[in-house]
Amino acid sequence: MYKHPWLPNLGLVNEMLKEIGVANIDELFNDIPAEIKLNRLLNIGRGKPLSEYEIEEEIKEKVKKNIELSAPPFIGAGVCPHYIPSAIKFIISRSEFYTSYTPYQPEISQGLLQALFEYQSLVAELLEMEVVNASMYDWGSALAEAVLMANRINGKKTVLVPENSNPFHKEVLKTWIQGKGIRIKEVKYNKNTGEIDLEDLERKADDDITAIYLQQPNFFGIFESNIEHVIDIAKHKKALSIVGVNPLSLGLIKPPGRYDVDIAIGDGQELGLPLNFGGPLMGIFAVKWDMTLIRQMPGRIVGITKDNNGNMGFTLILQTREQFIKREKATSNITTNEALMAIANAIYLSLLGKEGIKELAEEIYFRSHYASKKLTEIKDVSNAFSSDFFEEFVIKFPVNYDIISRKLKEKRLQGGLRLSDKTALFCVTEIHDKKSIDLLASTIEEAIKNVETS
Amino acid sequence: MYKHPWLPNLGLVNEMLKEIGVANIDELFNDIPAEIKLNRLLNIGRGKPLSEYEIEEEIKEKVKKNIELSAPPFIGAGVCPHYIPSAIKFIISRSEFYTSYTPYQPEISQGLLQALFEYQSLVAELLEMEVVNASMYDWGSALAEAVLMANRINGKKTVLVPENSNPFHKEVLKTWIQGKGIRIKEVKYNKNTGEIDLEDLERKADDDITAIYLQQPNFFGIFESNIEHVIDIAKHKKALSIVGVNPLSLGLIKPPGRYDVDIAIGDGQELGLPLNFGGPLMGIFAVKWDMTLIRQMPGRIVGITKDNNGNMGFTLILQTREQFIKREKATSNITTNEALMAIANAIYLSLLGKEGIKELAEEIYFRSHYASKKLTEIKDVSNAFSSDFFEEFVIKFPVNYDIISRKLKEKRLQGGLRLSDKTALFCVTEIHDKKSIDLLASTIEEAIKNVETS
Amino acid sequence: WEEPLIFELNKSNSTRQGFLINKDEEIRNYITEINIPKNLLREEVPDLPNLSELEVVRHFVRLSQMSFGVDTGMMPLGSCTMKYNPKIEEKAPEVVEHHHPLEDEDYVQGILEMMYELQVWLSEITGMDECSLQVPAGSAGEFAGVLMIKKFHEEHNRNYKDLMLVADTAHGTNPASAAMAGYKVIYVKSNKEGLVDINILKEIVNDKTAGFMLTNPNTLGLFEENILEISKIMHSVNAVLYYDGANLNGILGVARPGDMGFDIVHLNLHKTFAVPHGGGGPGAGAICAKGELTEYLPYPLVEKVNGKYKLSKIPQKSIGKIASFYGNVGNLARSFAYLLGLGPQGIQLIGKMSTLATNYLIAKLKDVKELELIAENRPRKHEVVFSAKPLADNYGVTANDIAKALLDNGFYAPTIYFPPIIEEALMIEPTETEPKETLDKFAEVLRKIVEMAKNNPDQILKGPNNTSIGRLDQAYANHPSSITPTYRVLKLRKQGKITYLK
Amino acid sequence: WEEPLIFELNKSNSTRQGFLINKDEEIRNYITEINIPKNLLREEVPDLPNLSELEVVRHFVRLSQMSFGVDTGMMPLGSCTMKYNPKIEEKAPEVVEHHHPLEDEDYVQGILEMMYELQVWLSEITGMDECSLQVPAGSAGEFAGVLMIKKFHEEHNRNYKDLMLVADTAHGTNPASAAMAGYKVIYVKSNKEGLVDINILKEIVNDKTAGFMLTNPNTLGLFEENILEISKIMHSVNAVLYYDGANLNGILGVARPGDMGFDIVHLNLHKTFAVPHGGGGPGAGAICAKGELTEYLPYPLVEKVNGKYKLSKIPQKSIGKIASFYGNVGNLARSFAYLLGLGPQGIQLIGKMSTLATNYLIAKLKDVKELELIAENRPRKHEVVFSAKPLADNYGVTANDIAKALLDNGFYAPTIYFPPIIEEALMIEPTETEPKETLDKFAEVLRKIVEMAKNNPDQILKGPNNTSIGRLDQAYANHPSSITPTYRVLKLRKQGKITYLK
Repeated sequence: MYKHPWLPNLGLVNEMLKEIGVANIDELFNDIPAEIKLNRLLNIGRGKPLSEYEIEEEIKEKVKKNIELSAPPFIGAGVCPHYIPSAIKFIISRSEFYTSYTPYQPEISQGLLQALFEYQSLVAELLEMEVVNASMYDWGSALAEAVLMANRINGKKTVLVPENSNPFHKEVLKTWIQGKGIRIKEVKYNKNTGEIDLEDLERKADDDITAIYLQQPNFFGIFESNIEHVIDIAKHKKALSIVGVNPLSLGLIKPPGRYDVDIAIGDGQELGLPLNFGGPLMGIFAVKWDMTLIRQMPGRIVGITKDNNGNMGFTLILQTREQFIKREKATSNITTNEALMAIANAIYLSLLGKEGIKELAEEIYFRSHYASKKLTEIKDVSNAFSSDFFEEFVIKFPVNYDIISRKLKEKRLQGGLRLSDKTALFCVTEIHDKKSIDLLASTIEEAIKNVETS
Repeated sequence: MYKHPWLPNLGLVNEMLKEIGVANIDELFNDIPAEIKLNRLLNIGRGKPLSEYEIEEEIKEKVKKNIELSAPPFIGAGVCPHYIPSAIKFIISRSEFYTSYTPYQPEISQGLLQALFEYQSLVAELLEMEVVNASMYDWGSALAEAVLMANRINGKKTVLVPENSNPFHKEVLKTWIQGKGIRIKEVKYNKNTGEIDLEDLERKADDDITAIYLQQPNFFGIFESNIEHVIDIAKHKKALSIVGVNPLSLGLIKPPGRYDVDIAIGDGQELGLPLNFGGPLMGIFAVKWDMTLIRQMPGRIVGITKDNNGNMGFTLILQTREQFIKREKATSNITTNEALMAIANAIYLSLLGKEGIKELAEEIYFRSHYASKKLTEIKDVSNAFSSDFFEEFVIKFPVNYDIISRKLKEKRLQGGLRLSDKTALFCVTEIHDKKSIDLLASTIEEAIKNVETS
Repeated sequence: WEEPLIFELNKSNSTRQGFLINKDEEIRNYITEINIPKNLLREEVPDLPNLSELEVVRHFVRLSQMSFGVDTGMMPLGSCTMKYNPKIEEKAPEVVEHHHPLEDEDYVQGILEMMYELQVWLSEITGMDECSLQVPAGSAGEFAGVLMIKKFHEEHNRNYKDLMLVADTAHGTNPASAAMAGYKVIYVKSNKEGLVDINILKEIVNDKTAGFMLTNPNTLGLFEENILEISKIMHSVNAVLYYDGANLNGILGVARPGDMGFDIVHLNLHKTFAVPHGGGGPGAGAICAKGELTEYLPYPLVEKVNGKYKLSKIPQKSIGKIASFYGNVGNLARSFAYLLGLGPQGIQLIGKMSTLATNYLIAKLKDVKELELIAENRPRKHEVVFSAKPLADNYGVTANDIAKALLDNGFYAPTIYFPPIIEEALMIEPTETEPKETLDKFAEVLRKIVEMAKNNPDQILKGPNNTSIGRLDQAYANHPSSITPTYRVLKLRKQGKITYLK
Repeated sequence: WEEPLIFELNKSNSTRQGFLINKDEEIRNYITEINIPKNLLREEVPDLPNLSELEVVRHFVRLSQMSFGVDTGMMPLGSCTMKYNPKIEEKAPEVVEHHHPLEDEDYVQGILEMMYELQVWLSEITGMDECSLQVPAGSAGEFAGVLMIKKFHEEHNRNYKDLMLVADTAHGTNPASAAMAGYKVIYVKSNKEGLVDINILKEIVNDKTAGFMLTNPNTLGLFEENILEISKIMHSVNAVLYYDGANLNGILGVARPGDMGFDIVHLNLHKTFAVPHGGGGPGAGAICAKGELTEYLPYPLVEKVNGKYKLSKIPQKSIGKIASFYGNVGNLARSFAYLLGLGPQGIQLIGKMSTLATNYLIAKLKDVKELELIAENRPRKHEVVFSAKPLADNYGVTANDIAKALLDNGFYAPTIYFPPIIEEALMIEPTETEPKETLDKFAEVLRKIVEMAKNNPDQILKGPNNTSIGRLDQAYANHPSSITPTYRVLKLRKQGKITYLK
């Protein structure tokens, strides 16, 4: 091969070898023992370098093998479809952001650093917490890092996790804490309201708990109305309080900072990111103004500083916590994070503004309640829980949900997440229009009727 | 309406009015007679300002009302589908190019000026002509401006245009020259070869001809093999020679500069632009190194200069020809042109390089000949002309072409341009794969058989 | 910094290519030869650069960084309406991108519906009966309009009408367009208030008058308040009143050319309707007409026939086609999205808010005596023209110098030396999309520059200093011995193959 | 220039909003109330800025202009593999963008097929049996790998194995990951040649050794030529040999970790497989294993069952899930496109051409005595580490100063002070995508900087001068009295509501 668009020096090999003073490229690999040299082509791709045109055809083919739904998916479980303003993709596609890397050299990366500082600051306002890092991978890993952090601080080994928190996050938590021997103790929830069972929580909150986790709204979309109580228990037991939040819900409800929680986590996916089949997502991680918490916080943080002329500037701060200085004593191993997604979040929040976030949260509230109402107007269909909810909600059906799923598939609809034989968790946002919701409801009604009449 | 994303000052009206010293905005319109004030809402759009989400839905709806073809269209007539490298859209979407305007202030627009200078220079190499302007609207208007220019130079009133040149361009020419009273005299072509009829040309080339136009390859995709002769006639008659070229064909064939033509024109659409339903296109306009021609050339030109420190820089040159200085004595009224498309052309040619343009032209040659061969292998189907061709070619069918069109429509294919009851002009490029071409041929064969058996 | 010419990047002259050609081996086995006559073959490959994808991308990204657009800062270019271009517009070209202009109409109903709706909306906005979207830019629209006037008179056997009136404040394109259509141009002088002088007009107008090309508000930003009388005067001699839409932004939603008596209107969609200007283009336009004149519009227009959209409407006496196909449809799509986003309530605010911005800027600068205003008590619409003559006369600092000083302060410059009736003109159009904060900053910077011009003129005369290059030599650029319009000329000159341009 | 904080743009504090919320009136008529318990409602709206779309776009465009990426210039950051990211990759996320991770598998066969192919290709490339794409970045891959090692030993009742060996040249993430999994970390010293000291290794290794985390070529760019012996040593005590894929680029297509005896491999797709680094992320990763260890991979993997792709493969003893769903699929798509573009012939050239570039750069600098090389006769692979100790000792110009001087010359800086075993380290990775011309320029600039350091050190110590800001004060940034991680802290401090951080 004598030319390839991504390999500019193929025609200069001899010239470069001459400068080096060797006869061929293989000589540069003389230190690799012969028995482990490959000496054959790798069996990858399509047998030859594809032209851009052919790559695009392959991509189109993959797109075609997917099925385009007739309405946005009615499934959430922490990752929900939203409208993404065009300005976001436009900005994060700018080369200077997109093809840059962690701003190790702050003087040449002031724009990137400022953008990340603004992300931290915007989320801080949303949460009413003082310190936010410049991202974790996702909500799941943010939860895991929060628990590992609690363990670093108080050395205790049990974390209380409610059964009504997101099971996908719990799976991640379980994986991440296994090395440190931390145990998860699950806390029951009230089967009527869907909220956490405070009695069970109190019962399980012994002296070995390192942290108590609570999700607001919880996995069922239900608002937890006793957060103060939970935080009190944590304080009483000298455990850290960790609250997971849906950031968009904060347009309506009280932010974690108002409850004096130690650590707030969440996912920035709902702040301007596409679904991406589950990744990249965007882990939010915040702590309150407390040195112990800040010093033990994982991840990168940008702060304000001054240059040698006294001008305000930005730089990475608290780097002594990080692996490239502290190695095995670091607060976390995270280096590559989700910085570009953090910038996307910053743009989204800037576009929304004070009023926009409230309007959007209201719109989601209205639409999800409309959908819930339409579904529960169907005979024998009901809400699984009595407490109020946001965006996501659990519906109970008179027939097996698999039957409903099959029917929805005929119409190229994606229904909610199956939770049990007869319950499913639905997600409805501002991009589900009345027509789509009505179609969902009528299709489900039809599926149920079919069972009854057959 | 108290807020809109594109109107930042809606909340500041009173404050701003106060500074001005008037009570309300209407006062600023006191000079408009009451009887011509509108005093009602305009009936446009959807009755209210749409959110971005709703605009996008409207766009999607329009996309859906179009029909996606099962293969790229086999129709050309001067606008042909090609693969567009991703880097092009990426670069021309950069705000600094995209939202800028004619570089009236060269010091702050050096990048834009250099990009346009490079466009001029790259096309100059392709054409082997010395001077290229920074774009006309399209081939049609470039042809018109070339004829108007000839008329300005020699004052004569007849232009010779071959019947085998693009009729769409001719329509534009006809419109543009009507004000100046210039007449078009059409020159016949040889019905066997498809090339221009030299005898007819000589016959018609009287002393009143201002210019002779020739298209290479011509509208039928046929190579004209006697360009020298045509140029000679023009010189002999003291008329200007104008040659229209398909820029991609110049990867294979001799450029107009080698024939010493006065003006070369063409369309940059085939150099990296989408079909765009016919616009924006990109008019190429070049002249040889001759002061009379350059001084009478329409459009903007960027040239090299120096700054006050002797550094090389770029600026608009020869502006004294332009309307904003010369008003009614300007060489043309053109101001807004197709600058961004010119940059796209520059990127395309830079990516292709010396070898790439040859390889691409060859690939197009091979594929169009393959398609021609597959079609003429069908019983009673033949090439309309005997001379060799590039990209486009005329096929003669034994049945009415409408019947074939209807059949192609069943398969969501777009066939060639109907030229007469039984002939059509097809276009085949590097993005028509063998499968699509074979499908075209088999569908046409089927259509013909259906007629024969019915 | 400085970026080499693209021809000079590959110093090692090695084989590189920025994208691979997809070659079909099967087809190449089938068609094995190229049969082009030998004498037609290209002998030398074109001298294009050989570059990897990285080199091309990096080169143009760097060039872009040496440019300035609305997304980087305010561009107060008068009469250019450099408003913000909403990013959602960039989704709109998806409607048209992959469709060929000659496709079967059944394949492109979405495009045609969009064009149809736009035709209707633009007619409503201008108060005209019909709009054609044929014209790829403003001056092409003017040209089409003038050709319509010409043909209109010809059809009525008024070939003796060979004079086109143009206001002396008009854009240079107006006389240029009129001349291209074969008209003799007569300039109509403005009065002291910067408006068409009705008395002069009455004197000039006669049977030979074919039409009057006017923009209203005019290029001073002033509304021609006698427009109804002007219209009457023109129509009394069967002349056509032509509206140059370049300045429509300042009255959008407030008043319509059709209601003022105009017969033909052209629109610059890249100005008024937010199509990005693309470094000089592509733009998009429309040409609209009222009454009988609609029969002369360039074809084809979209019409709705039995629920289907067709490109079949060809006005009876159409002047023909202005563009090879149907105008810059890709950009029409952007304006379509823009208008959807405005809606009836939004569009009526464009004229108001842009006019508010202009007058606010004037108010912020009213005590700067060195920036003179004609008819200073009249409200402006979309733009304002200051004269910097006092600075030029007293301190030697010209409008051009002020422009360069603005570049040094993070702003693009206004249009300068236009319209020609104002000496040392600074023509400023803020548009409705610039936040008040930016207008304040602009006024403050302009004030600072005026002060500096008085106290330290030398510093301004040396500018710009913050740009990627210093002030450029226009004489060198245009001199027959040094003029260099392409790299080819540079090479040939070095090789001694071409010399002085003659 | 300087751009205000986004909170300080709307100085007039007026109502603005960057995009409108689409409100469904019908639904709002149907659901009229919000029934959230009062005590839960937010009392004060969050203090977000109110801005128009223009202000937000312009702000971030300006910020971007104060940043530096591969598209603007060479980024020789050692061990970061800042190669060019082909633009075609940006089409690839279309495959995944609009799909929810929990959609019915029948809806996402295209995505799953792509993931499946990538699993297979990455196994082939690394010489491993199976790859999981779960891990969103490199360090998450390491962590997963270490957890696999831990569980592997637990399943074999080797809980006593609590020591993890890490080379002293290893990335800081290796010990951090090992510690997160609960291991005690033992550093393995390098010998004078910059390679793992086999004798020391033999002494250290014992029954408690759980594994050895190694990168090969190591962070000095040197290939561990005794890798087969190292592998034998580790396997003799049932320890696992772990491959850190951060440095794979230099041997890609030339040799495979699997063939060297490694049991587990993690890959950084954003390094080796051209996913853009996005200002710090998102990246993408893979974690691969051989033989029995494949049973411990994080789930789920994609498998093909009766011609249908399913996310159903859960390795028997899987450590669990690392990410909430399936890793950064959007970026996997980019690597998929990249690998298609390389093909078998292209990928084998990556290791060769990147190694060629490194050694070429060394050759161009070999006579610069102030840049010292360990084991100078050994060829480097993907990167090279120079020591600027002579400059620091003799002229007071440190690696950090040289880094800043490079910024002033249009280049990003190398990784500095890493690996820690090299004093005043400059770790340079040119990658295969930088044209020779750029390498020449880089060598020339570095040479010039060294000369300047000797002749005029003060000028370098004052740098950088061409960047948007001067050298930054790290002490101020981190001091408990001035540390400011958010705008909220700035405000609260001004209001006296928070003080010294304790």
